[in-house]
Amino acid sequence: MCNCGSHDSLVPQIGIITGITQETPDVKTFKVNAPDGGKLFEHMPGQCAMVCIPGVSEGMFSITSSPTNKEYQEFSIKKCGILTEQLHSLQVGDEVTVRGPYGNNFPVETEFKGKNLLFIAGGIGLAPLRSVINYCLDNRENYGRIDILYGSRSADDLVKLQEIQDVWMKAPNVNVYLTIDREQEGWDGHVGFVPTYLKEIGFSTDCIGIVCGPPIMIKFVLQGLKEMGFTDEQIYTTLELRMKCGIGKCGRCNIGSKFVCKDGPVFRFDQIDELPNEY
Amino acid sequence: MYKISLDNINSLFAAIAESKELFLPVKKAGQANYANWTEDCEVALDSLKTVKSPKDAFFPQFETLYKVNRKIIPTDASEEEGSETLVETKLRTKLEITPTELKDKDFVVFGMKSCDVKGIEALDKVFLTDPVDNFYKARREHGIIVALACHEPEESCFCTVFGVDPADPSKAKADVATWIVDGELYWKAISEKGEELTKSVASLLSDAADDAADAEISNITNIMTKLPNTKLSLEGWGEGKTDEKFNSEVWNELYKPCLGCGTCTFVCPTCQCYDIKDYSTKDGIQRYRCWDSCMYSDFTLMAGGQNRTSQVQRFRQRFMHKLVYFPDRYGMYSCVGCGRCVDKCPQSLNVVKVIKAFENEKKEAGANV
Amino acid sequence: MQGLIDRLSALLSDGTVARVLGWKKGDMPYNPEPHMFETAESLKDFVYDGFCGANLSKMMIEASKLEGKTAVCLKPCDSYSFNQLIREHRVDRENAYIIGVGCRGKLDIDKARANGIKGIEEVSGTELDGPDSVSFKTIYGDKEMSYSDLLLGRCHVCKGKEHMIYDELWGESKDTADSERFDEVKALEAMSPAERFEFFKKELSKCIRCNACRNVCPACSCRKCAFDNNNFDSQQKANVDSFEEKMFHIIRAFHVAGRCTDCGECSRVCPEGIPLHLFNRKFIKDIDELYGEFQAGKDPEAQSPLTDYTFEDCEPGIVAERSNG
Amino acid sequence: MPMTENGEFRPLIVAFCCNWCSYAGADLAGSSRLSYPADVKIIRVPCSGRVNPMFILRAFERGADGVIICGCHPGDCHYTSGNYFARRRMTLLFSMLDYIGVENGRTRVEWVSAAEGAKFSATMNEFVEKIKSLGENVRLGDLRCKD
Repeated sequence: MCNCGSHDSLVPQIGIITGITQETPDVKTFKVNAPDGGKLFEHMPGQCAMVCIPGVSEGMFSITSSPTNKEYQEFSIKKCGILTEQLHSLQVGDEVTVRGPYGNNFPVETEFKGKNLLFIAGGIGLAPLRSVINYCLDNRENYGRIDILYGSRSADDLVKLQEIQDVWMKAPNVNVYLTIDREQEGWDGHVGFVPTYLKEIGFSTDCIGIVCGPPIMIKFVLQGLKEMGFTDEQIYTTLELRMKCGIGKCGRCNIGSKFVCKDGPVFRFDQIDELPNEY
Repeated sequence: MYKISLDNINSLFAAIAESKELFLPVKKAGQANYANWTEDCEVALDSLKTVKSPKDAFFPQFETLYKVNRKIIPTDASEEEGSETLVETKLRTKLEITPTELKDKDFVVFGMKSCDVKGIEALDKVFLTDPVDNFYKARREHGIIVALACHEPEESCFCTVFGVDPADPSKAKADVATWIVDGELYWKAISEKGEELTKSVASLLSDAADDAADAEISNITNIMTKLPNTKLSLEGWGEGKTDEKFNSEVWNELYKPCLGCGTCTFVCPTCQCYDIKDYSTKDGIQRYRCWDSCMYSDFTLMAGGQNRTSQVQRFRQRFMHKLVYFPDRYGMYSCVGCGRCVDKCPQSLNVVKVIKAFENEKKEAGANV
Repeated sequence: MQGLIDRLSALLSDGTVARVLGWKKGDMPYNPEPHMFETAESLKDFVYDGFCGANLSKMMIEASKLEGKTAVCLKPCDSYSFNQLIREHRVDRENAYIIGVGCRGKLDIDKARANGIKGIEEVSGTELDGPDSVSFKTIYGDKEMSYSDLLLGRCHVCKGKEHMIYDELWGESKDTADSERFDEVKALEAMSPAERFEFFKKELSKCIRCNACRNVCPACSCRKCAFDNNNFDSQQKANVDSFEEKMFHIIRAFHVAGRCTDCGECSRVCPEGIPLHLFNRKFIKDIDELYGEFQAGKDPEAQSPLTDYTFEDCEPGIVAERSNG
Repeated sequence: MPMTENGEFRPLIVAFCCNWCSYAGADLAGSSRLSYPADVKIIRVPCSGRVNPMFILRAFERGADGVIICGCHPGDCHYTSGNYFARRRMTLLFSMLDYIGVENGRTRVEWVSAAEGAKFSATMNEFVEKIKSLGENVRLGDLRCKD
């Protein structure tokens, strides 16, 4: 499952930061390579990895680059705690430790195949979905129509805006809808919360919904989708809890009989419904 | 079956310790805990329950996983060479990881009770499922378990509820089963590892009748039936009982005295939650693993909040995990009825009281219908 | 005990209090648990006997936040803790109705176990007005022990039978002290530094870092403990037989110095039987000797010695002078 | 154990110096060319009252052989009373360390004013000698720091 050295799954490999992009005032995207230049490991869209600055802390981050990227892995990280603050102070050439990939992935090769896909993301919630979106775009023939609804607090907080405009918007049979929470000078796009915009657009139910964002957004998007006729079996999301081991043993992310780090982070909503309400 | 007189038992320990580490109940400052045997230690084979369970032998409370050396080095000097003005030297962090060696020496855990052996089975389920925990696996491979029958079980014992036989350790997944009867230790190898160990100390053992422990076995079995907690019923617990139990009102009353300390989790033979943390020394960083408790308020705390914010949720999690989630996932209860939490909880809460509280609720509900 | 239950019942029924904080019968004869009783009917499970050692004053911090008054049963020594909590503005006096319950010392079941008593089925003679000996019915035969041999360590240095604060009293109390409070500390002080070091090393190496001592301590009422703060290098959960345990227990005792009422809960709850009160009592002894006698919790208005000073205080060098004679 | 070339023990001393008096005193010692051993590592704190007992224990844990706290003379505190509180706290803490068996010579409090460069230098020389006679701190260190 993970290939972090043969010693033990808890012993990481060294990753070298080969590129840093400032996405928004508090989000940076880090390119990570193995010290010899290659990729650290192969992963599937939706999987995560434990990134650590020794002496500071270790944290689980979703891999935001697509597996079709053969050169490096990317992590989009928002500054919000001790570890992430330190990560933001790193420079190109610095080393971190990485172990993974952990968890399950979006069923891009099974359930998603041949289907229309609707991605709904809020803020940094785009990070795990970007991996799926790029995977689907790189295997365009396998998927139907792709709709992407992405919202953020302000225009400055839209992650990966350049890529959205240059690649996603120009890709065939892809519709991108952007929105920001409040009016802002220089923004002539839509203004309003994601769930409201969702209802305004009114997607048809012939697709699979993939949602990621802050819990409150997920809650209202889910409501919206259901009103539009979506069923639980049609909607996917990724969960996030505190994790330490990443391999379903340390007990933190245990909900019911599931471990979010090992059995998740990707869940279909009917699976979430079966879990005790503790996430 | 073999035997050795208890008067002579120290020579047995010395013989084992010659080639292997020997881990057994030792009394220190008034309390019996598993520790390494030394010639001058006070062995406490007669202690029914050590304070901590022997799970330390396979899953120690603290262990270093790996060391990281962090070198801060300046970038290529050539970039700065020749410049007249002071150039800010850029520093880079280079890391070097040295994993801790896995256990490669045999060791013996002597005097484990049947319930504790069963506890190791529960740990196996967690640590030996994919991805395997190699630190644990190495210890399991090198560990030899000598189990000892429970001479006089106490009122806090309820292992029979979970299918453990305290009288006959040869039924447990141990390597050697032993009994203490009238000043003699009776010895029966039950696995290949056990046979080998027996061979290595054979000169100290003498032959004994195969039925030498039978009277003791029936005696213990008889005592067990008299103990109050062995009549506990697990009806309503186990696989698939999540919804029924999770949403019960009983938790809201039951948890109240809970201090949120980690006593129950740390004395428990099956609790396996851990934390991974850094320890910085001047020579580098040691990344270590230590036991953690789901009862602690920071167990699930994240930068953006957490999912189990109240003590009632944490309390419920511990018992749901032991009695419902664990059976759901691994097909066995994560409680072996050793009764340590019954003895040690500062507020006299424990798994027995939890099970009984739900029984009472059912009775009351039944009466109201 | 029935008298107490009747009184509590009346308090609940006439609306004087909304709930009663007391002890509930355990599933064994010696393990009652602290419990919040909300109805007169539920008081049928109320118990007050020799095994009700738990100090309920800390639970009043949470109870103070609830609607209406809470009746709380406090033993004489618990009332010191409650007073100290008032001093620290952690409980609301107005929201508490204090029943000062009598006490003739509380019992330690481990003392019975150490005496070879096991397989206990019934225990009698533990009630407040019971006899001087406690009888045990066990599956290994009947046993008897004197009440005083079963007392918790703290009861041998009882602070006295007076309640420091109460609304009404129930039952007779008895001063169970039969040794000097600082004897244990003095015995240690008389040892050589190396012997003292060995003593504490042996005791503290048993520590499993379960935090029971901290969580039960009425003086440890910080919302977030210094030892739970991972911004600061203190959150080391390791038990490593060397330093962390010493650090934890010294700092914990230091943080409660001048506020610790010597209620002895830390030693009572320690699963490894570490005599943790020896740390607190050392601070109390030093404070008494160097800054004048002070009993935390006696007077809710008194200034704690560590938030106070005089110009004439001794210099820290006194430690070496005293110790080296 | 850190040694000099001739095999002499070199202790590690941590000195917490208050910003207003003792740190200035150390400065004065320097500018007056009064020497004190390089084994003393000074940590500047705003006031001796800022010194948390945890700082002292952590210093010992990470390998210090002696810890000394220097502050303004009683009555001279920049914040009026910080050193009075520190005096009580340190007395009790040192007494506790003595009680658990740590040699009481390893801890010390000294009041050093900004004008007392000579006193600073003399105190440090004396303290280092004292620690040298006590030898390495083995009772209050963390084994993990000794690899």
